[in-house]
Amino acid sequence: MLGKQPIAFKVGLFILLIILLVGVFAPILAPCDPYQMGTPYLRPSAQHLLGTNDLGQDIFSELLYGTRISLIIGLVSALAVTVAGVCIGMLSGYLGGWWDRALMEVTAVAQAIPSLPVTIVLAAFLSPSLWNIIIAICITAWSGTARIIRSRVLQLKELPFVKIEQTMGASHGYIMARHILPNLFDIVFVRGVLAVGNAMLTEASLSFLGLGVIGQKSWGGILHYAFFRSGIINGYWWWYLPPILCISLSVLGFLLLSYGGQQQLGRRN
Amino acid sequence: MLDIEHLSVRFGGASEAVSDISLSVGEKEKVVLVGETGSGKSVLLLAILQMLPASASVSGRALLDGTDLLTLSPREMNRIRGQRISYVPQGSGNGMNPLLSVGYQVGEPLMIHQNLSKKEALARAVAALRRFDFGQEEKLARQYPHTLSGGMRQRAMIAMGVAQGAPLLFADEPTKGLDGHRIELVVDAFRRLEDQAILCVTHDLRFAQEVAQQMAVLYASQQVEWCSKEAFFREPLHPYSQAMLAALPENGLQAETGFAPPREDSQLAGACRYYRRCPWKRSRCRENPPLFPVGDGRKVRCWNYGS
Amino acid sequence: MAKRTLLGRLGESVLIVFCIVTLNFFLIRFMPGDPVLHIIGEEEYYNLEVHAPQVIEEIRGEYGLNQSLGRQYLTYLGKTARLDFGNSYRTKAPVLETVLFRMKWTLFLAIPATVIAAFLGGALGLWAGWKPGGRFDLAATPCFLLISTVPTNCLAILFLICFAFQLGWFPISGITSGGLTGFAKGLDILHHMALPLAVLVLYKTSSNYMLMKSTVSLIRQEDYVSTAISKGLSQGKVLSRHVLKNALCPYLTSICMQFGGMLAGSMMTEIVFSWKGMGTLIYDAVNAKDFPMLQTCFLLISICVVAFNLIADLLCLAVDPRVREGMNHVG
Amino acid sequence: MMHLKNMLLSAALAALLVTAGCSAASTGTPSGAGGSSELTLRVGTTASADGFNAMTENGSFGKLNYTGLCAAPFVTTDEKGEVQPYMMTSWEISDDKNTLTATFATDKGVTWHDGEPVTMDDVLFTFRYQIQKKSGYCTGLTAVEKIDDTTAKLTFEDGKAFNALNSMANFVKLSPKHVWEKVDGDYKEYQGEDASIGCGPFRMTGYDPEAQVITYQSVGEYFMGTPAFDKVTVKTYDSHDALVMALRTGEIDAMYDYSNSLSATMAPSVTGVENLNPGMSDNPGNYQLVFGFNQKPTDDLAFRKAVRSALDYELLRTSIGGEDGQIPGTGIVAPPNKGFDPSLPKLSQDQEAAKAILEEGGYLDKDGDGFRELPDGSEMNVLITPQYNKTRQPLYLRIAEILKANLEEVGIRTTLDEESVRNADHATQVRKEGTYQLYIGYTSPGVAMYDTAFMYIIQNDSNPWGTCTLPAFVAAYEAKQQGRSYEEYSAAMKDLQAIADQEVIGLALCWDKAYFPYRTDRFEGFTNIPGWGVINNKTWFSVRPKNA
Repeated sequence: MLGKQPIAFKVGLFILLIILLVGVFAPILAPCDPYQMGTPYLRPSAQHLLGTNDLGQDIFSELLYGTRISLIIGLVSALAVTVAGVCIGMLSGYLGGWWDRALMEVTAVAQAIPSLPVTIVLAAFLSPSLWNIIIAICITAWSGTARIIRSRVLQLKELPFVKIEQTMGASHGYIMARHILPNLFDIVFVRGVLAVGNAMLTEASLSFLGLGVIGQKSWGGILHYAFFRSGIINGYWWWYLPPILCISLSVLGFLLLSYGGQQQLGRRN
Repeated sequence: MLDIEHLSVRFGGASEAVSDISLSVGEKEKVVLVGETGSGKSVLLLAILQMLPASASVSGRALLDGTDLLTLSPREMNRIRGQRISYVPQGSGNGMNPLLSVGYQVGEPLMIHQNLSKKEALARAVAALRRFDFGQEEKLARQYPHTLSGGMRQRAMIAMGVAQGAPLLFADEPTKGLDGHRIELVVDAFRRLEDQAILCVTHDLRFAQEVAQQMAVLYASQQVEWCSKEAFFREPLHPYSQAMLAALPENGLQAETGFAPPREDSQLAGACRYYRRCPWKRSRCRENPPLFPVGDGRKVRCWNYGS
Repeated sequence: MAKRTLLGRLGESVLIVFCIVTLNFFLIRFMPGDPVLHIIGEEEYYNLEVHAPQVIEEIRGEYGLNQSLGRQYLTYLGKTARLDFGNSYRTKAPVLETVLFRMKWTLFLAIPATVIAAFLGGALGLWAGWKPGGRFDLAATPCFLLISTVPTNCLAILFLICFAFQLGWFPISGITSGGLTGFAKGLDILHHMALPLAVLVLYKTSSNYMLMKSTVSLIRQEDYVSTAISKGLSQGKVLSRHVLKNALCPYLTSICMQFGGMLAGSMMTEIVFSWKGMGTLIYDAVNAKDFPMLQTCFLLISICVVAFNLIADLLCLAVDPRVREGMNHVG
Repeated sequence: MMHLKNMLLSAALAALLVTAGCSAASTGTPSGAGGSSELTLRVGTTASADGFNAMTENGSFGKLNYTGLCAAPFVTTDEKGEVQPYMMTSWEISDDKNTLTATFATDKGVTWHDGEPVTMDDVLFTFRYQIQKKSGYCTGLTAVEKIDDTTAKLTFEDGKAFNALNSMANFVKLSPKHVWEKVDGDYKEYQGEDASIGCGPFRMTGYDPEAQVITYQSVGEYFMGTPAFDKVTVKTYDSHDALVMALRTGEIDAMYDYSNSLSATMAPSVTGVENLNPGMSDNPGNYQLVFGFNQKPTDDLAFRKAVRSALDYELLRTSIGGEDGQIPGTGIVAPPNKGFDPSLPKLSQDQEAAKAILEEGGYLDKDGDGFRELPDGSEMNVLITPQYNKTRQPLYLRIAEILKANLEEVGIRTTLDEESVRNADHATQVRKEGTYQLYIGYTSPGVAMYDTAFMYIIQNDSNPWGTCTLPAFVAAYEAKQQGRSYEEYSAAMKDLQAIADQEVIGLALCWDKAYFPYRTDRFEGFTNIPGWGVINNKTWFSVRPKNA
């Protein structure tokens, strides 16, 4: 199965697998407890591969542990965005009529709202818990997926097998679950994987503005303190570059995955 | 005017999509290549026009009035395409640009090769369409392809192929996806092309019967027979040709062996490609036969006719 | 037929804008935090809290913040309809004036960026999509892919550190150094603009490139392209008349979306380079809980998005006869 | 129709544009005094450049007025934080501390920037406006009376005359009656051209919203001295990072950012740089931890003592104050303040002692979960609330992290009050209702100079901050507030510090340095006032061009 996938897909999967493993085995891989405080602002050395932060915590260990929260933010946001987008797109496309009009109006409104500013407003005014950040990231991000799903459902709806089921009196729910949804899988996959990358990028932006998750180690959080505790101006590159690279690498992984998926999609159609 | 000698096409490292095809098309001669879908017929046409992707490697020769088309540069080839050889794609597909009017597309080759203005080209396009009795040709010229039915589209594309007056016409599955009545219209359109030589690929034997003078039969990417139409329908030599004919409705639909080419991996390496299906197979057939000439210019790829 | 669709789309757009006006009001009014604190400033607020809490209530009344939500909403609707967006809580200046001033500078940055990126990304994507797997594709695609994986603010920061701070080729921040006039000022603005523009162009080019490339590589496989080649058209003509024309509809839609989103689209870049445009304005307004400012910004941004969506539809209408005749299979 | 050729051409053009922008870079003149021959002192700040109303304290214009740049204050403070004359040239306080008789510089030929002379009417107008708006700077002021053209009598209640004199220093500026009496409604809303008029040594002449620069022109001869430079420009940067980069590249000469010195973590970026003085001074202000006296267990002295012994002051010192930070003493207030008591011991970490105190106080871990319970056996979970402040938030959060880690090491479970981190309302409510347990806050240099960190600890009628009502502490605080001279004030301060030492009413977390860096290549004669930096009320008269 994997052998037939495009190379991009395989590379993406490989990158993500490594990141996932790092996240899962962070406690084993990390040389130090990332919450253990010590001497602040140490430069990279054998003992601290990437030096220490402003509280004397080992930056390398922070990075390894940060994988977890960053992945959770990305995956949960993407899940929420995709589920919302698929539900709205499917209902709108399948039911048609007033449902379609109303839902598409809502989607159009969500698309017209400036997404990053709204995310910032929410993140700024809600308390900085993991879940609030995820809500802020998701609030407008679903609209693109909803539109794409809708137009695909409109096509699927006209297919003979759906028509046959309809004339046989199958319920809408049954048709959607049994016939429409499975045929959306590839598109959902591509959009979902893209959403993970987007969520991670948004988290990085929020952290830069000081609106990220606090208390828990995430890549965005490391960046946040690197930005706001003078890592940039003092030229402590070992503090701010690694989280940027980690974010970029995982976004690359997800991007390649969706890119590969898209190629697959193009090939099949 | 066109002589194809031992033409083979291979994509990357995969097996040959077209293997060892030799045939010739004379002035005003109508040649039809029959074979099942996936037998590599269309690839042959594209290979001669140098329109395959870069990953394809083409061997053999395709001589047009003595020049080997396969050795021409892209620039030189542009003067052959449309000018000397025109190509009529499948009507059921997306052969016409959805964003351009029919008239523009029919007249486009004239603009390129004869430097006609858009207006003149359009007038000539209407004239070309008129040859095929569409009725309301001016209106048709202004229409966009998606408003045409499949048969109309196919005939419009034939018009597009002949508008410039290229002496040789390549046609790719002109009857694919059309119903009986529309096929008749297409046949009629082909019949009007008395001055052009035609190389047409199809899976439709009935269509071949209507149009062809010479026939080539392809099986699993390989040419298995080359003969005149009359000879083919009277006395097909290759077992595959015989099976095909037997499957026609008037012959009683006797197709119990099934004659679509088997999957590649189930083929016997190096054997005759029809080996698995062949009712006459014997040990000799474990080696793939060459095309044997059998008189009257006929050729057949079967050990039964040569040694 | 087309006229009716058009009118319908126009009506829909107005409805969307109305929804956004409403949403704008409630979204921002439900945010926690006492706006009075930001109207009069933190020090003054704490001071008054001790010595004269009634003054705080007076201010609340003055700004209509003690009325019922419904009333506040109606007042807000009425004022919006009259284009009266009120005064900023923070600076006390008329909101519209400030927003328009900032908008000018955002557009000054965003329009060239979008236009340059539209041509650059389009041309490069066309080339790479026409010859997928070719040398150019293999070199350019990974580069653009990589760019799109780096968070905007991080790339902007790295540019800032590298080219402005370490190498000193560009100024650190702002739009102009001040005290200059005429041509010198123009040059100075260009000089200040170079880095943020470069960052924006890079991102937009990379996304345009990806879109154009994937569109073209799909179109390339269409039969009509083979037809066009078989007619003996030169490569340039095949590309411009057949490939580009078909790629144009999705591409223009995407470019229009970029134009629609340009008021807020350069936000992170603006913040990093302290470019006094809409992005920094919104950010400051969020920090200062400057509700009138935020509402006006959001409204303008949304109108821009809706308007350009409409323009995108019109353009596709002009390009694609299938859309013109109301058929439902575009793209 | 768009043709490929056109498209490529346009792309090439676009690329050209970008390179043009780049080449402009190498030939442009990024620094310099703005091209004119006038000598300009270029100041950078992070206060936003909007609003030029002298009645407000908003933005860079308002904040620069604290230094008497454009508006002239009645009195200022010196390096020691003691009040010095300015527009109020001399004063006398009555024995009952209720009357302040003062003379004013209305006979020195000072004019408003529109040419009108400064008169006693303006003085009366200004004080009456302060009374009317119940200004916190003039608490207790009830009346002002003209005695003659240069003398007036100010009447206070509750013996607040000396207190008010100190709290109005730098902050209360003389306002032009002829401008403001014609303004209807709230003065702070007034946007007119003349809203910026003052009678200081520099006149505001322009604002460039694109460059975020305010320009001031010297008025020439001035009764306090004549500036040695012609212009002052104040440029707003979005962050201290950008400000430091601008200082290092020579875009500006000095930094001013009222009470917001550079964070100590930025010190390495301004030390050892050519032509740049880090402008380090002892910070009179400090970060502090305040205990909630309305809540268990922070009302218990044993618990507070245990917290004092549990914290890692070395880490707090470096996190807050960097290399130059000092471990604070038990008396909370920092060394530069009046009445500082150097004899009190320094804070030190002793977690064994902390555990012992907790054991003794009945805080035991009976259920064996690794965390102690309250003496009555119920669960103990101490809330850590950081003050709401956007710019200091990262540091507050870091401090909270340290506290959390240290307290958990001695078995005290803690939680961060996340709601207060983003929601200013909630933070204010917690503070007002005094429902916090551990409150992390900051005493700015301005507050430290007179009101001091104790203001955040005391609970009394006029104070929304603290929760401490220990009688001895309240008495000492009242004595400080009503002190008529610096001697009386200092004595009360010593008492307060001793109480802080014994009762552990709060903890200073670090005595840090303030950094207000300035360049040394163009000007000399700067005075670095602790907590203010080199841009202060002395700057306009003492700074002169180098080698002039």
